[in-house]
Amino acid sequence: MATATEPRRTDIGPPSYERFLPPIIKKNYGKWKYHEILRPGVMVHVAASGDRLFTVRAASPRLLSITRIRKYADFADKYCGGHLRFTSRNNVEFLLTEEANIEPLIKDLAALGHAVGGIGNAISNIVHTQGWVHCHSAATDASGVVKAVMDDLHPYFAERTLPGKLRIALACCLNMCGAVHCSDIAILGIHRRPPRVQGGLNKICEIPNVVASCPTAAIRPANVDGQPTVEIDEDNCMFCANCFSVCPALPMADPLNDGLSIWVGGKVSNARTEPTFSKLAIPFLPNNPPRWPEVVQAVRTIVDVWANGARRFERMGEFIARIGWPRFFELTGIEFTKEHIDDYRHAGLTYKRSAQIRHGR
Amino acid sequence: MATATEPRRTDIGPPSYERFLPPIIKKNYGKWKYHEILRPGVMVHVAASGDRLFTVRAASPRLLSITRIRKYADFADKYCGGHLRFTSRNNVEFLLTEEANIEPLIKDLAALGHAVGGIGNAISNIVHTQGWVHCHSAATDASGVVKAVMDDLHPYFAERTLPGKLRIALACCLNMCGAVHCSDIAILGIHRRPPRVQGGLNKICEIPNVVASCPTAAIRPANVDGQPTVEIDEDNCMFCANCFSVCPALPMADPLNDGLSIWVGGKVSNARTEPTFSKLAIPFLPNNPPRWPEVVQAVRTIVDVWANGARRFERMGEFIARIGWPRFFELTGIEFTKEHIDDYRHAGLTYKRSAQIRHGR
Amino acid sequence: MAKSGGNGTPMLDELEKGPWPSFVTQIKEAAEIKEQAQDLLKLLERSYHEKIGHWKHGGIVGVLGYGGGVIGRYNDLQSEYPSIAHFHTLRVNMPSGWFYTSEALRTICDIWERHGSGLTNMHGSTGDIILLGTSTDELEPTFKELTDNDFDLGGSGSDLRTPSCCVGPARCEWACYDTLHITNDLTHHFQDELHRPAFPYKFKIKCAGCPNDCVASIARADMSIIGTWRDDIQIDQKEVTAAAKAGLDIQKDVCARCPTQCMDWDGKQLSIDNANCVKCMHCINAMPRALQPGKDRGATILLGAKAPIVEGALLSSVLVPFIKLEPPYDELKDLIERIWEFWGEHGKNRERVGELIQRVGLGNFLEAIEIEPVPQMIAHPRENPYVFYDEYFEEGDDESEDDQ
Amino acid sequence: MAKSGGNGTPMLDELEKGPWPSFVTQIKEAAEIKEQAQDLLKLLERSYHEKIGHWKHGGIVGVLGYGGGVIGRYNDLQSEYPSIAHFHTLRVNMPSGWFYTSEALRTICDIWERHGSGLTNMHGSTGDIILLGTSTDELEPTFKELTDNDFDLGGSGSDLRTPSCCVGPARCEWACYDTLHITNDLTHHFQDELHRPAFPYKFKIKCAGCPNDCVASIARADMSIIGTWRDDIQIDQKEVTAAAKAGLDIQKDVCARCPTQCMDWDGKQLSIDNANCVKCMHCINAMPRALQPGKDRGATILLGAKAPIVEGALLSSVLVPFIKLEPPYDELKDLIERIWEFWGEHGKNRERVGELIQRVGLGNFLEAIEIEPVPQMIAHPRENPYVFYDEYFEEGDDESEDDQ
Ligand code: SRM
Ligand code: SRM
Ligand code: SRM
Ligand code: SRM
Ligand code: SF4
Ligand code: SF4
Ligand code: SF4
Ligand code: SF4
Ligand code: SF4
Ligand code: SF4
Ligand code: SF4
Ligand code: SF4
Repeated sequence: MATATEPRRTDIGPPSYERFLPPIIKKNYGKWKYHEILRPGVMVHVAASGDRLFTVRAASPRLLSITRIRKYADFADKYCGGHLRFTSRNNVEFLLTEEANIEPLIKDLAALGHAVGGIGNAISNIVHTQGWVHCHSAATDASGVVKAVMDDLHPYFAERTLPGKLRIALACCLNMCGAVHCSDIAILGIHRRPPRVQGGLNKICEIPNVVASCPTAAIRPANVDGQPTVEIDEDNCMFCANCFSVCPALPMADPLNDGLSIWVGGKVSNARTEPTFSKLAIPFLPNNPPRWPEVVQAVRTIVDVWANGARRFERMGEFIARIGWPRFFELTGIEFTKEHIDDYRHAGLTYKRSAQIRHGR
Repeated sequence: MATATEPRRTDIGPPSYERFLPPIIKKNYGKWKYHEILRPGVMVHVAASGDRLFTVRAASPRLLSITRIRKYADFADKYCGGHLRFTSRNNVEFLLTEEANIEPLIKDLAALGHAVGGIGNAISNIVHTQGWVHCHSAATDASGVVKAVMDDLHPYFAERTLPGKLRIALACCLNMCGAVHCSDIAILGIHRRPPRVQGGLNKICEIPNVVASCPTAAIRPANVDGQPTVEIDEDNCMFCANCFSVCPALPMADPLNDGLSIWVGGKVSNARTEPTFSKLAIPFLPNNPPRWPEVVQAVRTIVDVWANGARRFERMGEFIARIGWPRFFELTGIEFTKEHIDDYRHAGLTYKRSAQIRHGR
Repeated sequence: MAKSGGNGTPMLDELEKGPWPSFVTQIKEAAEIKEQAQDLLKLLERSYHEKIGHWKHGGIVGVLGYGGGVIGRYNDLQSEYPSIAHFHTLRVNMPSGWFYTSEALRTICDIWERHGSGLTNMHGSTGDIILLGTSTDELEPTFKELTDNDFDLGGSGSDLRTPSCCVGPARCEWACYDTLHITNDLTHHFQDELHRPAFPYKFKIKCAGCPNDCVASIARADMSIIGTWRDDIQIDQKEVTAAAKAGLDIQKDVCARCPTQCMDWDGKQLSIDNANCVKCMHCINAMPRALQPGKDRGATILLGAKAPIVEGALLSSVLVPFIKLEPPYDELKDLIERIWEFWGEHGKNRERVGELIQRVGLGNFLEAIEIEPVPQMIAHPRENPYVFYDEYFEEGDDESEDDQ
Repeated sequence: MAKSGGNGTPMLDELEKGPWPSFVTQIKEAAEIKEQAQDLLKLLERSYHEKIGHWKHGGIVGVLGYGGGVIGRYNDLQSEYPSIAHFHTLRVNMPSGWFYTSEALRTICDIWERHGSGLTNMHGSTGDIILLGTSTDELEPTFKELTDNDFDLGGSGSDLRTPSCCVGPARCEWACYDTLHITNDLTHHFQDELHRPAFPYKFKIKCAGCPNDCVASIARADMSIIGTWRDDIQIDQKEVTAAAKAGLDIQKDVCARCPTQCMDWDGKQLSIDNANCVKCMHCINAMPRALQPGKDRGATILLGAKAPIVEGALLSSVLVPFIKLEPPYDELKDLIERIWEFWGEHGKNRERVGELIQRVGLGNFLEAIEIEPVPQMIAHPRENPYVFYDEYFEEGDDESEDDQ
């Protein structure tokens, strides 16, 4: 333990990544020539020097116990000279120089319950958030839905090859910490009941701030039993929860009305088509723990329609652009409703402003 | 002359078009098979019956004296059994059944100063508006600018073949009666001085209406010398003239500040690409009657860049989409300025939201 | 009659030069016979020098019993240009498709020689015959003579404007419905709405026979009726080959330009995946002898276009993806009336129907006019998560019920 | 330590089944050694039954001298789940590129075993190491041990968030600049902004080595730094032929998918009109052995992405089309500071920089941060005619002057 006389260290920033790079990377840093996918979840990067770096990518639940992290460390010691990394989608990657170590590592991972996969034209891990595990704002759990969906999609991670990459993300509320707004498929927790004003609100929140927080002006100052508070014009609420972010005395979570929505066709990369937002596919599915069967089924249906219909390299949004939204709804069997039609700020720009329509069939 | 006892006829609607159709059209109505362009301004439509209808399209200034219309009528009698029509771009079309009449008709038209052309991949007449000839709202003249521009572009109407259609329109103020908002090239009269409040405004306009008419809330009720009136927050005025439409006591026309802007890349047809709005190319050019040389030159430059660079069937907007806006500005030599960047309602959607950029050259 | 032009109008005289027909020549021609045209010429020359117009809003002028059809104008220098002190314009319904006989044209000219400036626009931007400039006391006599000769006024103000259409089946092989008939029929059917402004703002209808949209309806009409078809494009393979031989690069200029890439050309045979064809017309335009629209024809109805004042310009968007259009067009008329009813009730003053839809939301608008939402109406579903749900469950509700 | 799981958590136990690694197993593993994890398991089971979370906002908790880096949480049933009455999260700066040695990982685990729940996220959505759940009085001791071992806290609240980056030159052949170095450098350089919230709202930086954007920077970072190049794509024609032989349909799958159609493949030779290449990466992605980005490399800087609250989500848009990125990155740092300065002065409370730009207009924003407007910044010029001109001429002004 530190003694009291020691000066307190602050503002030191993260440790330099250089301390953690394996020797083969230090040597070939910035000098990689190309890569190849050897099998699901395994790729090799070849350097100008001829050096070969093997990457084995393993699934991770992201929510990890220190016990499990220590296991990763053990594997890294055993096969990779103590080196490993995590990916931007929360998978763990073991960095090998010995091709012969690949098989045993995969076996060890399998024994621990970690499938290897997610590289190339596959479904990788679901970027997700806290849910009922830690967040006050959640309209659904995060880890549980992810587990249920990935159990079902597992072959697309570990075995089957797909037309292109398919990125799924989940956020447990409209704050979208899972940054679901640009995903091939997004699962988004939604509240559907206006905030309920708790007594004593004026003691924890500044009423003018609360009023100002509402983008639709649904919150008005009010006076109840002689106490200043606010009232909600429920017809004008679109459940954004911004008021709750500003003031915890306006909870929105509600077992009867919370649930999930499904979004499709977003992407981030600049490959071929420009980055684009996800679009609403299913406005509402119920919260049905522990396995959220409606969500699992919906995602599976959408994945399969794409997997069977898309051309090589075609992302979800590119596929839908080619076949048209009417056909997307037809193929997935999803009902098209009023909720699908935008009515927010730029709504008019989402209307079909041409006579270019696929008729008939 | 009508006598006073006659009942007054009202609500009779237009005379039926059927009264005016030439016999060959009546016979082949709805049974045309195909058409061919025989030479600039002349096409033939062939019916399933084998009948052939020749159309000779002549330029028109749109602003016509009855003397000239009577001349048209004479030509129609001489060559077309008394039949003719006008087009949606204000050209006049003579409808012939005798191929032999084409040449003499064209000669007669030429003698009268009417070039024949505008069919197919050509520049047709400029859709335009009233300007100083009749409108109270005009920031420029209409007919004069059109005449100057078309004198210059005349070969593109009557002789040269272009990659595709090129549609030019002019409107003399932001009301855009010339519907310039979807044109390959648009010329738009603009005011650049905020409205000047005239004395006695309260006697001809309802002040609350005037205040409400301003989209940027730049108009406030005021009191001057004991009279209710309005005042203008000039910094917030974007010169839309909506207040003037509502209240004539707020004139905007101003010789020092009125002028023209140039827009490009809009289209209406659904062919290939969807209909789209024109985009700002040149924010301001001066009013320089009688020949508006700056405008003529600007339009000519843009037309030539397109004519020399576009692929077959490629409209202006399609051409620019292919080469990119930076290259458009480079090729035309037009300076890119702050004014080109949208800052109105949906501005953010016009920003470049990808890393897809043509670098270098 | 006094002579015009010469040294009196040096700037305008400049505009008599050059190959394009000159409007100045037109005013001068009229000035030969009408004093108003002389004054107009002089006033316009003055505007050219001063770089400013000299017209004032005319307030409400018109003919008895009509609220629209005349644009009132006064010049602001009346003592100097007395013959055009008033200079009102009459908007006159054109015949559908702008077809005329020489006789009809001469009738109009004669009326306008007797009662107006002798100047016209053939035609106005909305499509009307524009009789350009006369005084208040000539309005009734002009109207009388027009109606005696079967012509009637068009719209102005907050009313239906004269519907217009492309040449359609009269001369075009691509017309998918009878644009002239429907335009004439609607214009006659809605006389009252055209002549007596009772809407929140103007309402325009334009009818294009196919997606080429030769009347720019999608940009310029509150209701855009655009012909289209549901079945397969008709292909004459021999003519395709002929077009290729004649120099058309079918792969590059046709197939590669198809917006959905649904065409295939193997050098001999052209095939089209019609299920993915969006009826854009490009391939048909490029090979008029080889391709034709299908046989199961009708139209797409789109709603809401307008110029930018003041929220920005709008294009029309799809309301009915496909409709068969046969006389008496009851379904369409009924639809139009439902739209007007909702707009009349909920539209604000000077709010076009397209703006109303933006304000209340297309979903709510559809509900109000009783049309089912279909995905053809949108470019894509919403990107934001802000759905206004009307109802929610309360504890104690029967959970097995759906949204109640 | 009490045993967890079994019949106590039937719903969660369901989620230990199936092939995907289970977070429930992770909580149970931690529950073997940490009481907090046991309580968490039970509380979560309860949430699964009740379909509602049980966490409350924690107010401001943190470590001395820092304003961010800790997310405060309390459960709303503290008496039933006392060990997680407080359950604050520490956000810890990860090493750039998420590289670790086993030793470093074990150090973190040991610290977290001593001071927290034994649960983590590797990693949070912003990229931090998330140490999930501890009580207020453990914050300082945890911090002390972290800094002793060269780890520091990340951001939360209205501050700079931990910058993150793709694996870049460490393992990727396409990296156009050193993503790891710059990320580490910026994180160190801006310690104060990271630890002491003084911005109007949060600010995120993400660095992607090429336009594939493997850190989703364009969607998730206020400043997105995306590698690119200016010269020609490097082609190895032999490898192109090899790719074709190996089954890649170069015409259909590569050329036809090029967004600007600037590629040409004649069956033997691949040629690229590099002037029209928009560096989308597709062709390079499809043929990693045959094609490489050019040699004149740098990055595009884009600004403004964020999640939807409350005006709708934003993507970043181009601010600097191309910049060379070499240490010490002074030009970039200077730019960042100019942006923060303007934002700090004009941003409203809880207004992200992207929203500020929307509000004041990109043109004005550029002027304020002293960057010249270039057409690369826009998808297209404005469609509406509403330009706010600042100045106008008055009579008597010298007309020969330009806008003064
Ligand atoms: C490891 C990782 C970067 C990191 O620093 O962690 C990474 C690594 C690679 N990416 Fe990525 N990408 C990684 C996240 C992403 C993301 C971000 C995300 O998913 O949130 C994207 C943007 C996704 C999107 O557009 O929505 C991304 C879009 C790409 C693309 C473009 C794919 C496309 O067609 O749109 C490529 C090119 C390709 O795969 O052909 C690519 C290619 C690659 C290559 C082949 C680059 C290389 O030569 O090494 C790397 C391994 C292949 C693979 O398939 O995983 N990477 N890649 C990330 C792995 C996440 C995971 O565990 O699955
Ligand atoms: C006569 C007229 C209709 C009328 O009722 O008056 C007409 C007639 C024809 N149009 Fe049109 N169009 C007419 C205005 C338009 C307009 C409206 C406008 O310009 O305001 C458009 C939409 C323009 C736009 O997109 O901005 C229009 C877009 C087309 C197109 C699509 C061109 C494209 O590639 O985008 C075609 C197809 C073609 O030319 O290949 C077409 C084709 C035709 C054809 C070939 C149709 C036919 O088979 O008869 C007709 C003659 C050819 C020609 O080149 O003029 N017509 N055409 C109009 C002549 C105006 C004029 O005097 O020049
Ligand atoms: C005569 C005509 C221009 C022409 O030279 O052809 C015209 C002339 C006027 N228009 Fe227009 N508009 C004319 C077609 C249009 C069009 C084009 C069209 O109909 O296809 C538009 C754009 C499409 C649309 O409707 O949005 C158009 C959009 C406007 C607007 C803007 C309306 C809006 O909602 O944005 C105004 C302003 C207003 O209504 O207050 C306007 C107002 C006017 C007024 C009445 C001026 C005013 O503020 O009172 C002009 C009278 C001029 C005069 O002195 O004669 N005019 N006006 C056109 C009608 C002739 C006809 O009946 O055939
Ligand atoms: C932990 C984390 C989710 C996760 O499970 O990974 C997270 C968790 C929270 N986010 Fe987030 N955000 C996290 C990444 C994001 C991201 C993604 C990203 O950074 O790439 C976004 C979307 C991108 C963006 O910044 O816009 C994101 C957008 C938000 C927002 C909406 C901000 C906006 O301007 O729209 C809020 C609401 C707010 O700031 O009040 C928010 C607020 C929150 C709060 C603090 C809840 C609150 O209202 O106070 C959450 C605390 C949860 C908890 O109990 O621990 N979080 N948040 C992520 C941070 C971990 C890390 O540091 O590595
Ligand atoms: S998405 Fe919402 S509920 Fe989920 S972690 Fe973020 S703020 Fe919390
Ligand atoms: S949830 Fe959003 S819309 Fe509803 S009251 Fe709160 S801030 Fe307003
Ligand atoms: S565009 Fe403006 S100035 Fe021109 S006619 Fe229309 S309203 Fe008058
Ligand atoms: S011109 Fe437009 S912006 Fe300016 S004061 Fe009038 S209404 Fe307002
Ligand atoms: S819109 Fe179509 S049908 Fe009408 S004239 Fe044009 S091409 Fe022919
Ligand atoms: S009409 Fe248009 S969409 Fe249909 S096949 Fe022809 S080019 Fe393609
Ligand atoms: S963003 Fe580009 S450089 Fe970075 S890992 Fe992905 S492909 Fe490689
Ligand atoms: S990088 Fe993209 S734009 Fe450039 S040539 Fe390759 S596919 Fe085309």
